[in-house]
Amino acid sequence: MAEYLIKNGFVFDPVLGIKGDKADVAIKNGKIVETTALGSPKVIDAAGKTVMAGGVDIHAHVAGPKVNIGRNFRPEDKLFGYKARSGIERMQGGFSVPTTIRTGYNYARMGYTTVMEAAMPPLYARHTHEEMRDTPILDQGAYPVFGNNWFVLEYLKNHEIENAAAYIAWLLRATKGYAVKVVNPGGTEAWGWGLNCENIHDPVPYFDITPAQIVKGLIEANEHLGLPHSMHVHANNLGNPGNYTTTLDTFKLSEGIKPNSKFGRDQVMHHTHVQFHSYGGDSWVNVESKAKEIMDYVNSHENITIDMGQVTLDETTTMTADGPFEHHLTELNHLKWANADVELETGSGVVPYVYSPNIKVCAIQWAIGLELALFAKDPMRIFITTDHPNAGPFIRYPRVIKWLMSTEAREQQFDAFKHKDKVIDATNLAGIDRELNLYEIAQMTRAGPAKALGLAHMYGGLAPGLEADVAVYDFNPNEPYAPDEIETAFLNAEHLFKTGVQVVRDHNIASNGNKRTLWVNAKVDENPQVMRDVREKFLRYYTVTLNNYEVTGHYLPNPYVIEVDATE
Amino acid sequence: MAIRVNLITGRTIQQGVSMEAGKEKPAYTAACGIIELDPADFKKLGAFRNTNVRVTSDYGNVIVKAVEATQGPHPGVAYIPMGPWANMVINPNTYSTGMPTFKGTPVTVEVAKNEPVFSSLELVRKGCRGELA
Amino acid sequence: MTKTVTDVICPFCGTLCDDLEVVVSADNKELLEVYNACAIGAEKFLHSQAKDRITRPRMRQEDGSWKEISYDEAIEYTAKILTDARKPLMYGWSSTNCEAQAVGSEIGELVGAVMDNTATVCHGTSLIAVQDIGIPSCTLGEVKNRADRILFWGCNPAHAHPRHMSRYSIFPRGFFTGKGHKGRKVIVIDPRPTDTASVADVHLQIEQGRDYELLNAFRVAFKDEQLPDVVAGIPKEKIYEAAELLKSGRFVIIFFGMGVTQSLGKNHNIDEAIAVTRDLNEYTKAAIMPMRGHYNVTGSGQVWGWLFGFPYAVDLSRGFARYNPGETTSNDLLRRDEVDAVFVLGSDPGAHFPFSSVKKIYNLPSVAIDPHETPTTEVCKVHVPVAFVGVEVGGCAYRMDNVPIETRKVVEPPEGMMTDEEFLRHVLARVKEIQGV
Amino acid sequence: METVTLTIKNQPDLFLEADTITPDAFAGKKIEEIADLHVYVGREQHRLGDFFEISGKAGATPEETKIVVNGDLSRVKYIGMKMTAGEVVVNGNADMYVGAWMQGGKITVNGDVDAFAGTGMKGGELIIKGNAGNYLGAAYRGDWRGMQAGTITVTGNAGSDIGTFMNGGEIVIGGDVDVHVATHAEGGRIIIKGNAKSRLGGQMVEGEIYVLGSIDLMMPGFAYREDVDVDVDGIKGRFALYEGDLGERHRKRKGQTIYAKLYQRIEA
Repeated sequence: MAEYLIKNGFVFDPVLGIKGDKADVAIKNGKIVETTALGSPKVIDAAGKTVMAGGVDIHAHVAGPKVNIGRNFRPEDKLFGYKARSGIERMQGGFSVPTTIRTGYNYARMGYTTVMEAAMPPLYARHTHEEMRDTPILDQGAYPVFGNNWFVLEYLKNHEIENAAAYIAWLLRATKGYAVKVVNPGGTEAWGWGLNCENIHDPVPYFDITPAQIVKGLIEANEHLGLPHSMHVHANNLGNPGNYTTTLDTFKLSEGIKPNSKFGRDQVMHHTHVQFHSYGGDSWVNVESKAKEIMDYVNSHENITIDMGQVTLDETTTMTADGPFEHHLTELNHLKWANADVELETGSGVVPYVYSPNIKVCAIQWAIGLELALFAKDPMRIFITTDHPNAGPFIRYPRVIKWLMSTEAREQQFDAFKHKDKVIDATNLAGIDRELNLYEIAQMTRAGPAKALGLAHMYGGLAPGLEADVAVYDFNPNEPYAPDEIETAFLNAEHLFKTGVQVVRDHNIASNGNKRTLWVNAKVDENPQVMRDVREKFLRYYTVTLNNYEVTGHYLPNPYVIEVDATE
Repeated sequence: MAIRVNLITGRTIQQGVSMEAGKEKPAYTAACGIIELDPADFKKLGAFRNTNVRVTSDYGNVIVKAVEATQGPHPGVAYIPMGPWANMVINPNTYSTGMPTFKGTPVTVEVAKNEPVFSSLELVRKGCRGELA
Repeated sequence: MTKTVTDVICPFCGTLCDDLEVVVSADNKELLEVYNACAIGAEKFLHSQAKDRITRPRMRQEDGSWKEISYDEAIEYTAKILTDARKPLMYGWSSTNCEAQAVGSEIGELVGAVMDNTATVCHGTSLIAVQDIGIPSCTLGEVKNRADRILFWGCNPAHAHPRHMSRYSIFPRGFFTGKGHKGRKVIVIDPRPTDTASVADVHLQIEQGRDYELLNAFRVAFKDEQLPDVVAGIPKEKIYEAAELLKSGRFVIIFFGMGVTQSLGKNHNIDEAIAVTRDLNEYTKAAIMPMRGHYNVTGSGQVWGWLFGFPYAVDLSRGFARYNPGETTSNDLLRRDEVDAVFVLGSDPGAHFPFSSVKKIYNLPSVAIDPHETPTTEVCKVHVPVAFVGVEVGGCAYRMDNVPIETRKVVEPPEGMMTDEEFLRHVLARVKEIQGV
Repeated sequence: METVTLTIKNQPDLFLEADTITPDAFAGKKIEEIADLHVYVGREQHRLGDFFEISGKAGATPEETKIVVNGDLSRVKYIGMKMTAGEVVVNGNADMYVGAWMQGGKITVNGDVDAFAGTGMKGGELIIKGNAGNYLGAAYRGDWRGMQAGTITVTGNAGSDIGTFMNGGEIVIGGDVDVHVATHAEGGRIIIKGNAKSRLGGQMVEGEIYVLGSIDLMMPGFAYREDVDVDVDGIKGRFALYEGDLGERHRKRKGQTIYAKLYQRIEA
């Protein structure tokens, strides 16, 4: 493999603590190395440019059944926006739900190298892996969903943590999954009957368990196993006025639980797209920001991490395993609605949505997302996401970065709102003058998410020994700049290295890379009861046989297995 | 005698089995080279069961064997299992949706006792070469 | 000595049963018996053993006879007609695995083909409807475990999906449906009293081609608005009654088939049926599902979905993907003389397209890749026999509810026979050579 | 206004995709530059000049540019697509997508057009002196934003699916129409001077349909309300008013449910 020396860039690296100093980054055999370890490297002149580790996305919907529903049922999302094939690049289409090819290329163009698929229905794991296989360049993993799974509901009803853990380990292996995801715990099972669980004590029909028990039990099972990532939750009551109390109640379920993981993370709960969960008021008329209250809690509790779910004010496609929420949404906007309930496991819904700057609620949502990041005391615990494509497509991350780094950019956006004054009244943002710096951006997009994923030993920084994922942006932080220059620079990385391969050269895709799929193989003690339960449920309730369930090798042509030993 | 009926097509289990056994085989012709008619329509046609008939629409014609409806009664509706025989006469208009109008084609059925029912391969071959009446 | 392979997936219909047991000879060369399959599925497995099976590619001669050619010659011919054409049609893709579909997609991209699958004459109009109104659906296990109202509209699973009713819909006992058939009400809407209708509680013998009106009438009835005395041949009292029966269920599932997708209105019939399902979710829980035909037509829509963003009728001719049924669909393309070569794999348009379209194929450079001898191979210039997917080679397939299942190889294909994927990989390599990429 | 005249000299053996035949693409260009504009036959790229004799002069802006296209254009797609201003006159039959996504200006076709004319139209005037194909003034697949504004006038007959997802503007058909009119429409007006078949206003939320001739079969979701006198756009007479689609969702204004309206002429 070629050696590279990226010279004289302004480096921002929270892992090494470099805050924009000029430094050189050396790449050899796919890893970052000391500059002295290089023989005769290719030299990349990064003088006057910004250098960071490859970006890490902790939560995006980029592969799998509901993403493909979004693609296939929205031909209009691809109208006139298609990019023709040329050179090594295959054709690329779709704005809010891009094709897998475009997904890989566009993340790379933004300097991202690792992207986690946030919700994999276990029965559809094979599909999710097929899509990830066809997503070039990126290292990826997928989170199977557990929060409405009948095994989990039955084990946790009786607080059988060991059984839940053994089942989790089995399912991670069967689906080649990465982490424990929970979406609207209990609520999606209730949606099997057209119902929902609206707060953490709302019992799940028939199963005699509450969302609180599910979340707490899954945190405990997750820590029992010592998985790389923590339990990753999308709480009940998403998207409703006044829901911030449900969010705080959910946060509190993690109190007193300490991480048990050899992978360096400090949190036991990651709460995703918190923007959608930080609403005050009791109707859409008086909805208001509770970002302050939410962040007060997060700032003072070190065992929690969150991501933003920033609204980008675009026409997009919402998609979530929160089935009842999507039904609620289609009732509001009357646009096409897809729903896909999955036997014994989960569900999902998909609805297009237009976040218009002319609609007050959309503008309030926009402000809340930014407030979360701007109220953050520790940027290593709050991450930039748009819950792609729910609050907006990932291709807007550079715009989010612009808003976070520039009060001027935020003021421009406020001025473009139809109901500017009402939005200012309902939110805190206009009163916040904090501008994040590139070091904090690197924390929120690289080092922070890598650490929370338990992957700090691979990603998120430029320390020798880490994967050689390095982005060079044509952006000089020491010169005066207009806000839009931030967006332009972060949208078009000048160079990107992924595991030592140059995948973007002079702003162009130069290689399809060496994509890997990460999954977690957790070894547990033999658990005959769980295996009996598995056989029983497949025999009686599933519509596929147990022997046809497990995702086998060829769906992951380049797997990267993270071994966890949870045996006694 | 000729009768006017509304033609629909579709799957039958015999069509499926014989298709998988080989479309070049006589069993496929026996399963699909037929038109299922209601007893009332047989009466109107004045024909015995298992008589060869010519089915004609605005789009073509085909010889098939008339048999009694297996899933009836459905007077006025005739059924040819999906396949090349039905496709000689169905309405190919897609209404710009891509989908030909396979179901709901007005057809005339008349007795053609002495005309042969071709096998599927013969039928398309002769059709393509312009060798059909 | 023989051995039994269990958990075998049936590569016939979209029901994709995965509980077959197949007895094979010890050397894996002979398939002897098939258990648990329906009559059609069993025949599919057994036909692979036919002694008169064609095992080598062949080319049509001037005098109409066939001449055996080598796979290399077949690859050369295929690559040549695709690269010579300015807009080739690459059709079929439904009776093959997702792996072959992905390779085919790459070829299509390089040669600027229109990629279309059998949805074009099957559930393509359902896909149009889904794009217009969405689709509240579920997996078949949800039906088995929860559904107490089953509506079959314009479909006849007793004939087209023989094990559907016992595995998923009418008869099985599930978690919340311990009484099986007894706990369910079954409605069939069909212009014929079909064999499926004979096991139903209610059969509405609709006037053929008036599905849109009757579906609309259900929606009017849900809202307790006034109906005309008779709609689509059904007295209004029966409609109100059936509407009530649906509303009173805990979990309603609507299955629909060619009866609605191919009759007048087509996508509109499905659109209105989905609207019925949406409406029912105001009162109870309801889902709707197309009864997909070929065992992996769903898969080709998925593969093209993630690669191109469209489930069928994908026009790649300009180097990017476009989609508009009515223009980019096979029968419209053939009828209008929009394509100048035809490639068929995993389908039989010769048997299942209107004859006017078949004739167009006959007049174009054409190749058919198919294990069988079919009306399509009869009209194409070159026929390439291949191994049966799901019998002689495995690979991924998607059930009608989009659940992906990996099919199994149970016996060896005849000596020297290529699989779809192998043949396509060779064509891809040759296309790249010709194009110098 | 300056005029550029195109006369087809070579028929494509497949179909010609000529979305560059618009005042927007021609404006400010010399004849040689216009001849160099790209057109496509399948995957092959060609020059506009390879297929057309081109003469005259383009205006400086689209507003000042008129294009006259002569000959048999029944294998030419996308004439006037996305145009914003100026004028296009087609002397002959044209294929699909005439005036699709047009935003302004005027297109006159002295002949027939095939399907998808005026798809997703946002403004301007589309006049078809012959017959129109299916999906006239309809939305693109999947889009809930069909025709927004502008007018489409057809002297002859139109096919099926006119005005699908229509939100505004007006479509006038001089002759008869095939099935499915104004499906899912939420606004706009369709006037049919001849006869209609069935499925008028299916799943229609708001908007108006006028039929001067016969209707083979009314949707069950449309209920007769009353007879009314109509005087709209030169259409005068006594009409039976139907409201629907009763099965569809409707908004309320001042406690009153707003339905789509279907007027059928009883007497002139």
